[in-house]
Amino acid sequence: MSNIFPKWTNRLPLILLVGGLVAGACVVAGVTYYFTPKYTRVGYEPIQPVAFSHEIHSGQMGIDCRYCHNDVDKSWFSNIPSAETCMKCHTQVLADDPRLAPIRESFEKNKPIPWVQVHKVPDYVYFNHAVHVNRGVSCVSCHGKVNEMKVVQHSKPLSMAFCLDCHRNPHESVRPHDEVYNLDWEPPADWSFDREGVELVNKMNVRSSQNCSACHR
Amino acid sequence: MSKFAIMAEYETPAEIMAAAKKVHAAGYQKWDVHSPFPIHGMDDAMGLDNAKVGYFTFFGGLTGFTVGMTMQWFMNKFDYDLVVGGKPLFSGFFAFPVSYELTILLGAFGSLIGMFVLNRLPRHHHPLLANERFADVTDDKFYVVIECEDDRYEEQATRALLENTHAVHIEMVEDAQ
Amino acid sequence: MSLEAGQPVVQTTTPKELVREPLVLNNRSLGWITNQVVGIIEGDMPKWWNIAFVVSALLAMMSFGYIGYLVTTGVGVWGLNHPVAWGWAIVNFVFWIGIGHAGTLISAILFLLRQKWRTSVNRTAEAMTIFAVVCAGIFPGIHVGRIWLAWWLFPLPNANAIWPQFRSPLLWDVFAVSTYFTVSLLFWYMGLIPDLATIRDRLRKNAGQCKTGLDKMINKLKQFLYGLFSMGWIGSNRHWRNYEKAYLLLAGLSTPLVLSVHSIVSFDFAVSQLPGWHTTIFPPYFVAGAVFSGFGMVLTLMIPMRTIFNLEEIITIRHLELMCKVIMATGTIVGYAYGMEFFIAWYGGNPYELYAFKNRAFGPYWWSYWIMISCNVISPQLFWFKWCRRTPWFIFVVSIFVNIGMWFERFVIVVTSLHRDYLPSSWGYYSPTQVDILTFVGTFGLFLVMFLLFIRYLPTITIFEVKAVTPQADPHTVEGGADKVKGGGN
Amino acid sequence: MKAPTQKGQVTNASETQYWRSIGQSIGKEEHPDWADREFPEGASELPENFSRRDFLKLMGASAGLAGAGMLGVGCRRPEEIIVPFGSEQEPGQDYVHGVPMYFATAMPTRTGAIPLLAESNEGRPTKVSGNPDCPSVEGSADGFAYASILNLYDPDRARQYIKNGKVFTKWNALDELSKMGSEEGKRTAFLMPDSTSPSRKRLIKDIQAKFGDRVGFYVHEALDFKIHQRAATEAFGRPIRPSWKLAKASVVLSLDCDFMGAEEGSGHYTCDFSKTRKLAKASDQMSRLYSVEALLTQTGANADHRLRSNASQIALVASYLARKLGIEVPSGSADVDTGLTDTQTVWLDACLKDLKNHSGKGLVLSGYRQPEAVHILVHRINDALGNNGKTIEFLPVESEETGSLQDLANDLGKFDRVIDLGCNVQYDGGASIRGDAITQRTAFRLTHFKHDESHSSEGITNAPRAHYLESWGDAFTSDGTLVPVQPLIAPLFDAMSELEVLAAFIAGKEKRSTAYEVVQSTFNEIAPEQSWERYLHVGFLQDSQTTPVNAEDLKFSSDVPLIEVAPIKTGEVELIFTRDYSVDDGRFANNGWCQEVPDPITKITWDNVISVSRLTSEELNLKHGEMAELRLGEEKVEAPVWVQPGQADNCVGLPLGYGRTGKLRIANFEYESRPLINNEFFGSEKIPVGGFDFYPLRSHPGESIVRGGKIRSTGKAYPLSSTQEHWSMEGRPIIREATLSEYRKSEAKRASEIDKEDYNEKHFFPDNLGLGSHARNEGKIYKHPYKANPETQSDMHQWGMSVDLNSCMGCNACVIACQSENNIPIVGKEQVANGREMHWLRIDRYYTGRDHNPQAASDIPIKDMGQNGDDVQHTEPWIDDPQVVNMPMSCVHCESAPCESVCPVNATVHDAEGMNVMAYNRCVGTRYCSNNCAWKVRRFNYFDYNKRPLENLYDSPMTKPSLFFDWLGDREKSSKDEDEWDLLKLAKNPQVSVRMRGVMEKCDYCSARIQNAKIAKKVKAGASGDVMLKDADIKTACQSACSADAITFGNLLDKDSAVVAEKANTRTYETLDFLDNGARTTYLAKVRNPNPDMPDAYEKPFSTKEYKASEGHGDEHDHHHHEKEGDH
Repeated sequence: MSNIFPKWTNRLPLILLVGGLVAGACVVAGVTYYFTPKYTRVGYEPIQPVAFSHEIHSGQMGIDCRYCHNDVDKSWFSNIPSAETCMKCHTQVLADDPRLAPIRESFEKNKPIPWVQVHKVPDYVYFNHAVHVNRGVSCVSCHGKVNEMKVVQHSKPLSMAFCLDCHRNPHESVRPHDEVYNLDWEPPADWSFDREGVELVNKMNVRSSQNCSACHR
Repeated sequence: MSKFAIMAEYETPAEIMAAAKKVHAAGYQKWDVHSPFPIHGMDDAMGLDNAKVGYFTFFGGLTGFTVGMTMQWFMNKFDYDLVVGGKPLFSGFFAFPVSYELTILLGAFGSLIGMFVLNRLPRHHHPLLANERFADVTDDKFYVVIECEDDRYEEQATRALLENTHAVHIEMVEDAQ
Repeated sequence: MSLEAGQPVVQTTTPKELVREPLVLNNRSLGWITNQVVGIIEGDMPKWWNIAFVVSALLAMMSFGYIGYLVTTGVGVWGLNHPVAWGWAIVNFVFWIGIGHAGTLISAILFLLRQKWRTSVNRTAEAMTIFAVVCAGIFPGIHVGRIWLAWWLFPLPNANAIWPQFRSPLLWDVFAVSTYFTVSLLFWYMGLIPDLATIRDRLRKNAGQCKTGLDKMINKLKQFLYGLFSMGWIGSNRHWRNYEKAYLLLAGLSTPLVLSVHSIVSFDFAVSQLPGWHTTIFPPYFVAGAVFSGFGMVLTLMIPMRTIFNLEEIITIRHLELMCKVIMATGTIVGYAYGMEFFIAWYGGNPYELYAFKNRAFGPYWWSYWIMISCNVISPQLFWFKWCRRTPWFIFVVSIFVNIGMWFERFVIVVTSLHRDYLPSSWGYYSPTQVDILTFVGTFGLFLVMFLLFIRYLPTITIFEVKAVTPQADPHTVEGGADKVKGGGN
Repeated sequence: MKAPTQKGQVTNASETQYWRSIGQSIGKEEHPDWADREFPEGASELPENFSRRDFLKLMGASAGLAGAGMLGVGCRRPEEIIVPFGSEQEPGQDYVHGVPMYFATAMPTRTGAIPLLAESNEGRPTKVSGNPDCPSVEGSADGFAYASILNLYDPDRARQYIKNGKVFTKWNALDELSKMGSEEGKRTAFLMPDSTSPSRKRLIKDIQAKFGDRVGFYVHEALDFKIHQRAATEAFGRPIRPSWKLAKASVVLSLDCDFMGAEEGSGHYTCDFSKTRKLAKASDQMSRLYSVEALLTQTGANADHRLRSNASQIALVASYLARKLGIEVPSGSADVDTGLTDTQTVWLDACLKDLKNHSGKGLVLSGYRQPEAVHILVHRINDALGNNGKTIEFLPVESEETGSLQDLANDLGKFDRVIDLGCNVQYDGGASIRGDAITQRTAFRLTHFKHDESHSSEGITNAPRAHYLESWGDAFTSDGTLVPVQPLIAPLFDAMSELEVLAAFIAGKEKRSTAYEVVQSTFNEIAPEQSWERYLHVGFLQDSQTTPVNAEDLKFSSDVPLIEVAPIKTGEVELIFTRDYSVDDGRFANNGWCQEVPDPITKITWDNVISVSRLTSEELNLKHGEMAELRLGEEKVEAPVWVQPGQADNCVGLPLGYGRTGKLRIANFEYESRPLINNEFFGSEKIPVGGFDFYPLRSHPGESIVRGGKIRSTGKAYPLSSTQEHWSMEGRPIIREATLSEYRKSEAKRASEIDKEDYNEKHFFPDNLGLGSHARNEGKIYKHPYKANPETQSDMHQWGMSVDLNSCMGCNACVIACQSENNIPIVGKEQVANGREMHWLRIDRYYTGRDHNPQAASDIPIKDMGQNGDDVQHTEPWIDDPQVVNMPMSCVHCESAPCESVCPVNATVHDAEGMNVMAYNRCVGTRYCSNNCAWKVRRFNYFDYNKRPLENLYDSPMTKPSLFFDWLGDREKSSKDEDEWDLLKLAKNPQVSVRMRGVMEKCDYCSARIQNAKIAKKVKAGASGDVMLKDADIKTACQSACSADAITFGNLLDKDSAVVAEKANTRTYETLDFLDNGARTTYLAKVRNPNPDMPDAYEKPFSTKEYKASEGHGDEHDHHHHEKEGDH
């Protein structure tokens, strides 16, 4: 008759404890990372049918966001420009560039270009572009510095926590009304969220709500 | 193969109780009584003081209650203060049931863990578990085991001490590594 | 005591006590107890076990099949509608949770009250508790509309930055039921440790008798498993000391727990504003009802078990009789609560409330109310008669009635209150569908599967505790060897 | 670079008129045939499937369907292709994707039109509501108008041009019509539904002028609303039609005239009538309504005094009144003295006295079901009472040169072919004409339903009939205002309108004019001076109402007609055919919203029934809810019997429009009742849906009252789905009411009281069962968080609603408007039977009984009324002459909402503006909130109602594995038929989430509208701080749908808002206020205006008495109490 458990098994509790702690930490870290919008969207950078560079158009040439996304201040939806908009310039500039062939085709045949959507909130979220850009929230707050992107990239998580962060502290996100489309705007040196930010919020009567009804209906 | 302890077997609780008193009186420290069920009065006989499990239970329970209350305050009042049913954002009343349950839950874990920690269990490998005769400890036999590592242990004297009790059998337990 | 008259060795100078029936009959030895209990596990299971297992497993599978249908289709496959948004699922949940209460009561409260007779029944009762809570736990899980999101009820951090709502009794339920399950499991497991060690040691002793290689392997495997879970228990008195303390503390914790669990379950109703639910009497009434139904179920299980496994000498008639008395007492409390509800409904002067109670007794669901009354209030009163308390088959029949009655009690509370509430325009009628009924039937299968496995693999009786209450375990008695030691045990 | 300016931004003009016309955007020269070319270029030439797909692609484009799938947590998504519009500025000039546009249009009806505003999202109409600017109807519309949008997306619509099984295009069809027109020697008859379209009239005239007697025009309607015009024309000998001015009448007697329900234009009548029932204060004047009728109609349900009488007896009532007024009624014609009982004559005498006292301010009305003779008599009665020209005006009409269906049947031999413009003669033609003769001659027809395509006989060209929202047209409203019918969408299946048919016919070999051209040139003819753009823009022609004929110029031309009424023979019943409140004459039968909306009286959905009175059911041994066989001559119909409170004895009510045949996914399908799932233990049964066809019992269209029916029970049970099974209010003060005199007395006393609030709580209407005295807001151990921290609550908006029960007539328009606005699914008959209807807003209807029955003279102990089960209530005598009360009920938005505190996941919480919000995407579906709601207004998605076919709700991947693979492939996929799904998606409001199964939902005060209004205001405010909403900025769907203006919604913090004024009315009360949940929706108590001289006068409404009885003190005690109070 012998002992069925070898001697090392007496260290089992310690091994289990340490192992369990390590495994638990890994699972928590994994879930936190892989199951949140940060992982699923941030950094998303699909290849678009036309290699349009915001860096050139918006950054270098300084075209205003609204030249192409002209409904952004009127609708919940920030429109993707049609080929017609592109062709306003590209009949003269790079008129025969092979890279623009899909645009020309779209323009001629009146067929839309299948752009790949980068930013998308779930369909039960009613985000409204117009009310944000008209009330001092800049594009950069949610989209990042698009004017520095060669290829558009998902740069903010756009999760509910992300939205709430701003809705709870609007004074940290609002900026003067005429700087909304200036993606490079930096608060002046004497700008303080608690002073100028709050002042702006009060002046505009900003009611950024953290109630469900603000975004879900 | 080294010697682990000397083991004496008894048939009734009264006999082992008497033996335990003797061993205790002899001043041994690393020794123990093994029985299929707890014997009433044995702690006194062995000169053991009160068990310390209660501290574990208390700290478990305290943690549970604190975690419960803090969690609910944080979630319903501090982090996202949604107005619900016109009731206060935080109140000890509605937070009580959950805190109460957590008190019990962690208290229970405390007790069990306390028992294991204080008993240095689990210890699956034990020289006694390899001993054939000792298998009856969970059935109907009673044992006094005096470890060789005890300061007062001296093979002959210890064996003599045990032989002086109502032991029906005395043997040396080996540690088989 | 049943000491043989011809043994005058110990002089009894204590005043004459009423003679109590012994807890283990016929003055059996410690080894006999071990043999008897572990023998059930060591021997082959009889044929009926296999049949019962297959039948139960099929029932359980049917239940899971219906749950699959429910999840893939929608809660609409149940009979629920707009006034009655909770139906059988909640009834079954409360029913099963209630069943569980007897186990904890026996193991914890009776332990604190030093009721030694509990030792023969507590293991089974605790097992029943755990299995019943497993069955109960299924229902709140599957009754939600979007089961795949049920994890939102747990306070887990998430990207939506939103938390559970702690004012809801349903959340209290989540904590109460999971705590109840966990603590019951811990308690049960802790009680099992010395007994698992017993089995382990017997396997060790029997290892030599194994003839074939397969037998040896099985023996090894069993040794390993039982050994693993017995945590290296060696019956050390230094261990027993902490063990007993921890056991006492767990009993002390389980007692408020068991009282709180059904109180919190009753809050699901009492905290609402529905006439018939909004009642302050609910917590004590639910706890009493739970104990009542739990003892009913304990008896339902134990009466056949003691006969089949020849445990009549351990689970004696006296045990049954004591449990019958508990049933009678709690049944009377429940009956009082029924009466009190009516009185308060009338005395409170709220016509909505009064209507709800009148509707229970005389409305479209009158039959359920009267089934409840006959089973819960009238049938336990039979236990005033000694014959009724001491006749196992009769107790068995009454215990079945108690189970039925208590199920109907929950049905009456849930359905009759909901189907006619404040605005008569939304009044309706609820009837279950086959999915409702067969899912519930299937949970009995699940319960039995677990119970049969328990009988098969674990000691159904707490061996060490039963031993401890025998005279042989007492160093001050003759059986304990007091006569062999000079000066008795002192 | 700055923002571009070349494109027209939001112009200032849009601030005052926020909807704009399509016509505005049409360059006059460039788009002459806009309607044909607008949607996708050249679509008309394509086979139907292709054009539809193309169209859907365009629609589904970038936005997709809001919330069609709520998959919850953020998982990795597939790459999605989004598609911008191919070119800018389409379809409207100021089109901004994502911003809804509004267009003024109108829904043509038989005798008028309902001017509407239609909302268009991404190019698809999603919602209509009454055009508030049009003076003729003041924004009122009926439930049919709100439901009509769903007819556009009817999955069973005809989709093809088909002849002899061959599919061809619209151009082929038009060519064929032109060929018919140019074919020499052939004679053509046109059969068409009624219409007021001047364009159609003009085309008909042109055709008649061109083709002479080679053409004939016949108008067919199953229900004869033209009778009002015919009778007036007959009575006065000139082409005129009556126009009732209910707003001016203070005493109204309705003789079987259901002007609040079944009469056409009821929306407007309700609007007018409700004006006379508003009580801002006790001293305000209030009209009194008498009703004599056989069936319990909505009008009768709202009457202050109601007399039951057989429908054919109404003629006797009219002659009795006429005689009393000194009008010579041909002697021997009506047996006035023996035909009416004493009770009836006493009632009529008192009523007549009241009418006489209000000469010039009274109004006697006769309903469309009554024969012409009764109408003529009523004109004389009104004349004798001095009402003509005051409360009733007569408008000249153009005489018509069209025949009836009967005429066509007679003339059929004269014609070579028939062109059917959308009549369904085979269904509703009546027994004598129903034959196939007309169908055999038919060469071309417009059909609404697809199934007609397949079972069409040889040689008929079938063309899909265009919906009014996809075709050009015009119409006159009831007061003669010209309104345009403007399409919002190109015809979905290239459907064709009747104007196009006529235009093609007349064109012959010449160039066809489009419907647009026809309508425009009609307009130019009628109003050459006016601007066509403005006409389309505002949706009506300003000041185009018909001038009424001067009353003094009216002379009776005909004699008083002979009226003959024999008593009903024992054992026989009188048949009364009636327009159904839900499906009209059947034109809305395949409309899910209409089928599922509960009948305002019976609360039955998806079926019609034979209604009988309690006594008749006892006498003839008919069982409530069991099938009976109804025979009339040769014809017989089987249908379930319904014992209807308040119905006259010896008659049966037969609502028309059900029992459709053919493959219709809504109007005619079966579902299987599975073992146990539908409460059947064994076996399964096919349960039919869609009711019973009573048309075969009619001999000819327009027939309404027939005698000699025989009815017997067949003993078969029939499952009916009713949304309200319990009739009585159980003496609970849920709907509180008083008589006008009670109200005035109480107000007078209140004025002299010091503690007014306390007095009001306790002394006016039934307080809440004595529970009102419970200390409210006192002794609480905690404060409401918004009271404790007022700064967390919005100091700008606090929403609230007030519902005036005195105005609500229970018409259901709000229910359908709500359904349309909020994407509420229909659940089908089976689910309604299980009590799972989804309407966020329902109308509760209770019957309250008097303690004695004046007609039966039997006493009923009050305490026994309605206290018994739902299965015996129809046998209790108190239901014979009940009072009816209606209450619109939806979420009342409690301050301390019981639903919120029981939700474990924070899915329903309060927002800072006082609303009880429901975040569907957070809901896990515990349903506890519903249990804890005292009003039971929460609705749970027991199944995936949006995505699953109604008859297959119980299918699971376990019973049908293909569903699993479908789900794997596309989680958004619906198991509905693809053609149905495509269309249903288009009807959804993109502003509101579509809820999935397992989710609770409820009224959210049109949260989407509020948010959009706030956003619009904020966008406009820009950098300024002017963001507070005013009444004009926000209206809920139900509020804008209510013709009676019973629903007021607004900001409680805005002192000028209407809701603040309404809530200040002393009639305001909260339902179940003793629960102290603090409802945001309050009600204004109902006030009845009985005439104390009437034999059935009552001091208090019956419900008050029931309430007192249930409280335990009888009526007498109460009397005593009152007298004593009076002595003080």
